[in-house]
Amino acid sequence: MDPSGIFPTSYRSDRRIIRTRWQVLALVLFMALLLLAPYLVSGRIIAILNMMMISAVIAVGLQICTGYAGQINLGQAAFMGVGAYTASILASKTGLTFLLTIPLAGLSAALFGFLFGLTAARIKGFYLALTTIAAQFLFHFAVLNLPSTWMGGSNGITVPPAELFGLRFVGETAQFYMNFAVTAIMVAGAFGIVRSRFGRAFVAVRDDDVAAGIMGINVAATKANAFLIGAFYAGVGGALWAYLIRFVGVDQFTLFHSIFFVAMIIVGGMGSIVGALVGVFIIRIIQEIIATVGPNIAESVSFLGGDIVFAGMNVVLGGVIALFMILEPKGLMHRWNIMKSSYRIWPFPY
Amino acid sequence: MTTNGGIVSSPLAVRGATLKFGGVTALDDVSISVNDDELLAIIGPNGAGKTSLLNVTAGFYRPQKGRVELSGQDVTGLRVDQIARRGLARTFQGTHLFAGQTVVENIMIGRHMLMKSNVIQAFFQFGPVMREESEHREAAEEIIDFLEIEAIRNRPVGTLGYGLRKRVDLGRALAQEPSILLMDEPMAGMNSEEKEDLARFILDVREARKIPVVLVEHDMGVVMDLADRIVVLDFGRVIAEGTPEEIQKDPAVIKAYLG
Amino acid sequence: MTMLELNNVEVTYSDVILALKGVSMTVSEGQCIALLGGNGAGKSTTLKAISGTLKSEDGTVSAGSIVLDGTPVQNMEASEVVKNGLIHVMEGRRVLRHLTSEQNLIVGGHMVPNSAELKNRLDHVYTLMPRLADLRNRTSGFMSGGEQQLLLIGRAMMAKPKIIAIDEPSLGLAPMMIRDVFEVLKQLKSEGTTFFLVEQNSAAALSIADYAYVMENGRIVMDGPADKLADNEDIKEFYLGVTASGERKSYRDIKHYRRRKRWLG
Amino acid sequence: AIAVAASMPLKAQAETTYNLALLSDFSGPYADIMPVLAGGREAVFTWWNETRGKELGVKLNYKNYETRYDAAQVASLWPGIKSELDPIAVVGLGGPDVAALSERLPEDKIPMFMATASYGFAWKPDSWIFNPRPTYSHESAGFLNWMREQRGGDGPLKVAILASEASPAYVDMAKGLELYAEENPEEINLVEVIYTEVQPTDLTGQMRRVVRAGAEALIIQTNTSIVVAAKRGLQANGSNIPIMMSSHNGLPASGGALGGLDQLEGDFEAYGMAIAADEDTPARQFYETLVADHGLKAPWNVVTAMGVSQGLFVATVIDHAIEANGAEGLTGEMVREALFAGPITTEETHGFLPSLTFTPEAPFPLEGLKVNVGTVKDGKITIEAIGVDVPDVQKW
Amino acid sequence: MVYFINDIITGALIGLLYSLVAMGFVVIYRASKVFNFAQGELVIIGGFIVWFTTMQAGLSLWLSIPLSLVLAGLVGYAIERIFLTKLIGESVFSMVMVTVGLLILLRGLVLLVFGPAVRPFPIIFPLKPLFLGDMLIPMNLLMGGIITIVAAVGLSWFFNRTRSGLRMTAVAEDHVVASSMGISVKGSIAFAWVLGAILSTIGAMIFLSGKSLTFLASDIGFAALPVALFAGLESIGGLILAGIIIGIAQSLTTNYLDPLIGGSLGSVVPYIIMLAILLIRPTGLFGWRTIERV
Ligand SMILES: Nc1ncnc2c1ncn2[C@@H]1O[C@H](COP(=O)(O)OP(=O)(O)OP(=O)(O)O)[C@@H](O)[C@H]1O
Ligand SMILES: Nc1ncnc2c1ncn2[C@@H]1O[C@H](COP(=O)(O)OP(=O)(O)OP(=O)(O)O)[C@@H](O)[C@H]1O
Ligand SMILES: [Mg+2]
Ligand SMILES: [Mg+2]
Repeated sequence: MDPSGIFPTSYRSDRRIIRTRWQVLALVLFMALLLLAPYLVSGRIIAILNMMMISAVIAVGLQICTGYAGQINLGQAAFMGVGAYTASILASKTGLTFLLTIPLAGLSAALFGFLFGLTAARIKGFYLALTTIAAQFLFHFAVLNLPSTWMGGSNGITVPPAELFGLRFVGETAQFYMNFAVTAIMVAGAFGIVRSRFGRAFVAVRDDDVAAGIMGINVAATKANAFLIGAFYAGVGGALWAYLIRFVGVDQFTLFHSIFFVAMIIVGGMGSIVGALVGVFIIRIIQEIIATVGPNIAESVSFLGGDIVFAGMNVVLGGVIALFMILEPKGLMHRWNIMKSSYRIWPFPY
Repeated sequence: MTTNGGIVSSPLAVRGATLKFGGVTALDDVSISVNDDELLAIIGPNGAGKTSLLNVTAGFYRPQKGRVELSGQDVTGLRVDQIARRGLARTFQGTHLFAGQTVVENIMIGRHMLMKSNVIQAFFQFGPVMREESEHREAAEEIIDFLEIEAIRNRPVGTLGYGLRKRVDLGRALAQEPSILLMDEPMAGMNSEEKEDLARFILDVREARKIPVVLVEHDMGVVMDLADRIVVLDFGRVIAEGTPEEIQKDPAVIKAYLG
Repeated sequence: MTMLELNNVEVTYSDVILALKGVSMTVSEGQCIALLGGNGAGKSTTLKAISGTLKSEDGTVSAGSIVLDGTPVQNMEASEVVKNGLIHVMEGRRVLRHLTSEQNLIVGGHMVPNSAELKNRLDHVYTLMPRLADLRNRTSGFMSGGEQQLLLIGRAMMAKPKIIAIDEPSLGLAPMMIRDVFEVLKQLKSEGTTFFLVEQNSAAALSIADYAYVMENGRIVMDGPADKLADNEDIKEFYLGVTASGERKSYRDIKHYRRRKRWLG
Repeated sequence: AIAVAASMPLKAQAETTYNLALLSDFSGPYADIMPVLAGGREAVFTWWNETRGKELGVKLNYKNYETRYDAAQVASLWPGIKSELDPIAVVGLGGPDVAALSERLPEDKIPMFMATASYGFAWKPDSWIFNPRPTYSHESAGFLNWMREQRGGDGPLKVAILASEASPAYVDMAKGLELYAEENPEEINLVEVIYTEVQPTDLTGQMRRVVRAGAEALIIQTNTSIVVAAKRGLQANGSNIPIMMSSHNGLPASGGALGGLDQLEGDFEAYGMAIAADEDTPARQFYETLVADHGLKAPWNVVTAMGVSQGLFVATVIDHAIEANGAEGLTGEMVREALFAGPITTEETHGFLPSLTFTPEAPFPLEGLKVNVGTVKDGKITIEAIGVDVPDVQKW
Repeated sequence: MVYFINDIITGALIGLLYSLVAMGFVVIYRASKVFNFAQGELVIIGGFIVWFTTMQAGLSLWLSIPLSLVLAGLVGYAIERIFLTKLIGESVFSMVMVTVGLLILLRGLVLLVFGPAVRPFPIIFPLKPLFLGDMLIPMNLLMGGIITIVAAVGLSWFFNRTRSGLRMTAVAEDHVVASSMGISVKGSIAFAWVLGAILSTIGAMIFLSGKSLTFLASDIGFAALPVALFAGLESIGGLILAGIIIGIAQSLTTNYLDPLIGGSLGSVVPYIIMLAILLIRPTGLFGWRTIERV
């Protein structure tokens, strides 16, 4: 962002996300580092990155639906599940390439999301938030009770590895590149959407849907679209998940997972794509730290007993999330923006 | 007068609109019609039904009886956004701005319905999207210059004083490039200097854009000076209609409103 | 004795935007002071700073002191400030939308000990503003702008505060209504209520105010007895909308250039 | 975080050491049994190191990993486990481990050994994940046949199942038995299949249906809470239809939750593993030695038994692998081969497990399956039957 | 036929239990506009308090029950103090999101403090059901139902008729306005949480009496949710009707439909009903209509 006194000269430049040469450089370096990561860090870290990228895609979708369009959504994990199942079924039954299954997974999830989006035309606020929980339960019920030949029922579905020109995407490194590519596209796309007329329509509907309507925005359609896009992202994320784990079962997409996605965007900050990414990073890293240092603590202070230690770990996780929400209810991005704007007017507060 | 299908039709006409809320009769068989390039003022005591009338024309309320016509075609019962797309824009009594958004963004939202790009293009940020964005951004900036709010261009609207919000509200309505503009108490909460500015904007709008304006306002000074014609509502019925001079003299109006 | 005193009050929103820059005022008991100023001058902010409602907008009194009837109230919980005898009628017609007009009034008088007294106050309000009596069972959220405005004033009266800080009471009121409302205010004033009046309808404001302050982007730029200000050139031109020579000028023939305010050379 | 993990010193060095990764759930749904189970399996490895290990000059190191019973966690832990530990075998716990690793282990050529019974959805050939016990449906089928013989007479046994859709695993248990009943109508008549929540509000109504259907046995392999609710429901209906439980929700656990074993008088637990009763069995004796000489702290109950038998299962397989390939350069693949090479006799597992003969067809033994039946007699857990034959159950 | 009626009665009573738990949601919402996602966790905590005072401290029921309610109230108060007070003045949304954090945190705490073991829950209501001819009605549900109805009547009187009730309604309407009228938002929210925690504890007693206690018990929170929405988040009286309807529907589904489809439609049926109702009445049967005014 520009320092005090520097102003954009063209609307295009004004729209740009990255402004200064330094920012470009930083971004390039960051990307390069990520791309080289498999050669720089251990497989464990790559595995963590894989999880983060998948969560990122899903959280970004949720950010668009909830953070931008203001449609609180506690069904994101279910939408993810729909995507994961679609990809798995297509891949295992029709052997379709992941280049197709991933977008198709997105689409089918989008359809499912759209159905719930339609209710948003009438149902608002908390009522809506809580109806999205129904998505969760209905999905669970459907998977288990539809003929098991359809969605594997209680058996779940085993997924063949993603392949491209005979190259099999197994092992964290290969999957890393696959996830990286998809995530990069999806995140870039998200920036595109939120900065387009659609992004503005979403925000308008969020801030004041009456006024939005009178501005010529079709409120019902916009809300439905928000769900559609959010679910599409979830679906794509689900597909990536399916190819990563290569086995999908209904218990991988529970309400609790949905709640965690919500927690992620809150911690990062509502209404900001970067916020979603930050949130994913923070919460995932906490979980991983817990999972990593847990055993060691358990061993070093064995008199405590593993159960105490790990239960304590969960408290830490919940505590940190709650703490974030208390200290920074508007999320980290909010704090950052404040710092930014004070930098922009510095040193002339008057 | 634009003629469509031979019949002479005005840009906006409300015919015999009746609007009830349970016991309350907000509008009782109200008919108004606006002529091209005219500034029609609607006045009346508090709770007379002025805002309700605007709401009916904008499609926000559905009248139990009567119809609303935009340049000849019946728009009664259409959704608000459909009516907006037919060229009707309004400003609000008490602001309904998108508080979190900056002034520019608010005005850009006003242009949403004029933009064409689809989600796929937006996702991949094709050339056309960028071009469209820049074009419309340019239009938005013109409005900003016109309303002399450059200074607060990038301020979140929620952080603005009441008066400035009203100005942004007007800007947002203009951004829709309407063929008719409804304003609900635009002058409320301004000191006379600012009223003068806003009055000037309204005059300029009519000069530049030649669009008819319906103005609801309680400041008689403004109304009497700006209006070509005045309709007076009381308890949901039209009690008088005419030029400012006539209205000022009308005993019924004096009794019900001016005092 | 002084009822309310502001010393070099500075208000910052979201840690960056400096909205008030060293504002000092004094309101003595039973007095009515008017605060005039252009849009975004900081009038409402001043009131919010006094009544402690800044926090909800992420604002704080970052410097200076506000003393209400002997107790410092800067950055105090709004509800505590009220207990010190100040009621703030906020801008933006914030009625309790799902409650009826009467319930709104009762909430206003919720601190009244016995219901007999409450009844009296209700009647008092209804006699001063008969319009509210007609609307008593109307869901306040559905009332018209002006009706809501009236309700807010009524609600403030219910609390019988020592001092009412009121933000643009005439906003959206019809001419007759404005006259009535100001009658009501005069009435209350005569009953000994102190007023801190933010008003754009300067003529009306100055007519009841004893003393007035003029504010421009966060600073007091002028103050003096109401009548003195009333015949100050600039006030006339910018706030009362009359030319130096006294007659109202028509909005039709406004010159297309921006005037400069003399006191901000 | 990783630095910490990598710098984790493994336990004292020995001639040749091999690593085992122990997946555990100290903070998820199985947190309640985890400490005891962990104690059990760890004690066995200590015992093995101090006895067999010494002779063979081999030491087994192990490290616990917390999975929170979450597949995502397992998946993101695994690569770390592999690079940090390079284990020759994984000691798994439950569904999420299977879900996350079933496709991964074949790639990495490392076998995983579970403690519990298996599931229909894991029933695939060429698996790298192995259970010492057949599916829950096998176990219930075995039990029911035994019960039918006890009852005598012909005509099928009237049976009800209480399952839950909360987890696909629970559904799987029911589905398997449903299929078995379908195919053997002369043996089992499934009169009621009831689905409920994992913490039911009230089962009086459902239990009345069971009673009216004249059920002779009620199968509950899901969880303790459901057993408790069902028991109360039966009591309300003044009925004492025997309930059959599994190991993870067995008599001690459910009795405890009901506030006394006496409430379960005449109910059963049945599974392909030693029953932790007071009788002096070889299993009991081995447990005592573990407590006496190898620092086992857990009490003598089914969960400990589960841990110990899992430990023995793993240790014995590795033992075989060493015998076949020598102490040096043992790999996960060799361990897996050793499993198919020869049976794991019940002597080797000190009677904790029946003799197990694995084939590549299934992740669990298919021939010579046996279950043990425990019950409550005058307030005490006693062994009712040992080595009850399990019929062949079709894959579902 | 008898059995059919019996199923209806039992269903209705279970529904009333849902109503009671839902009342926790509604009371908190009604007095602070905060929707508490951690309601189910409050139920477990209440449960563990009861378990502790009886099974651990070994107090007699007459002592332990009132004591538990007091303790529960304190817990509710503590939660409000620690997590919500600081947020007063912030947007309501952020408060709601804190309850999401609470949900995760409380689960951990329960695990840490009480351990994961499945605990026997004291027998608070007689196990022996009430026999009406061939019908049998579980005592805990029956008495629970009565308690629920009493509580609902009392609370809706409090909120709709008393002045303190009106104060809290004002807070729920608009925190800023309320405090600018001298109403202590803090107080109102604190009261709400104390009440919410107490109700959850009573719920836990009815729900778990004579059964077992684990953190699975929190699921009842989500089982009760449809009842709250069905009734409308502001309506306490409505909960009774909503609970009975949903309870009956669920019981009939589990007893007559599930056997046919061989699944547990019963557990989702409340959500289906809820969706249907909300599509017809977007704010539940008796919830406040959304006021849109321009
Ligand atoms: N949605 C509604 N439900 C019930 N009554 C309504 C509704 N909208 C308006 N009213 C009533 O209709 C009458 C007219 O309202 P309206 O807002 O049109 O008055 P107005 O002329 O705009 O007054 P003001 O000048 O104060 O804005 C008022 O008495 C109001 O209470
Ligand atoms: N919540 C807020 N965050 C940031 N800045 C704010 C906020 N509210 C007001 N401001 C700024 O503080 C200044 C004073 O605002 P204030 O509302 O007091 O003006 P005002 O005098 O009341 O104007 P008006 O007469 O239009 O109401 C304005 O420049 C405004 O932009
Ligand atoms: Mg109006
Ligand atoms: Mg103001």
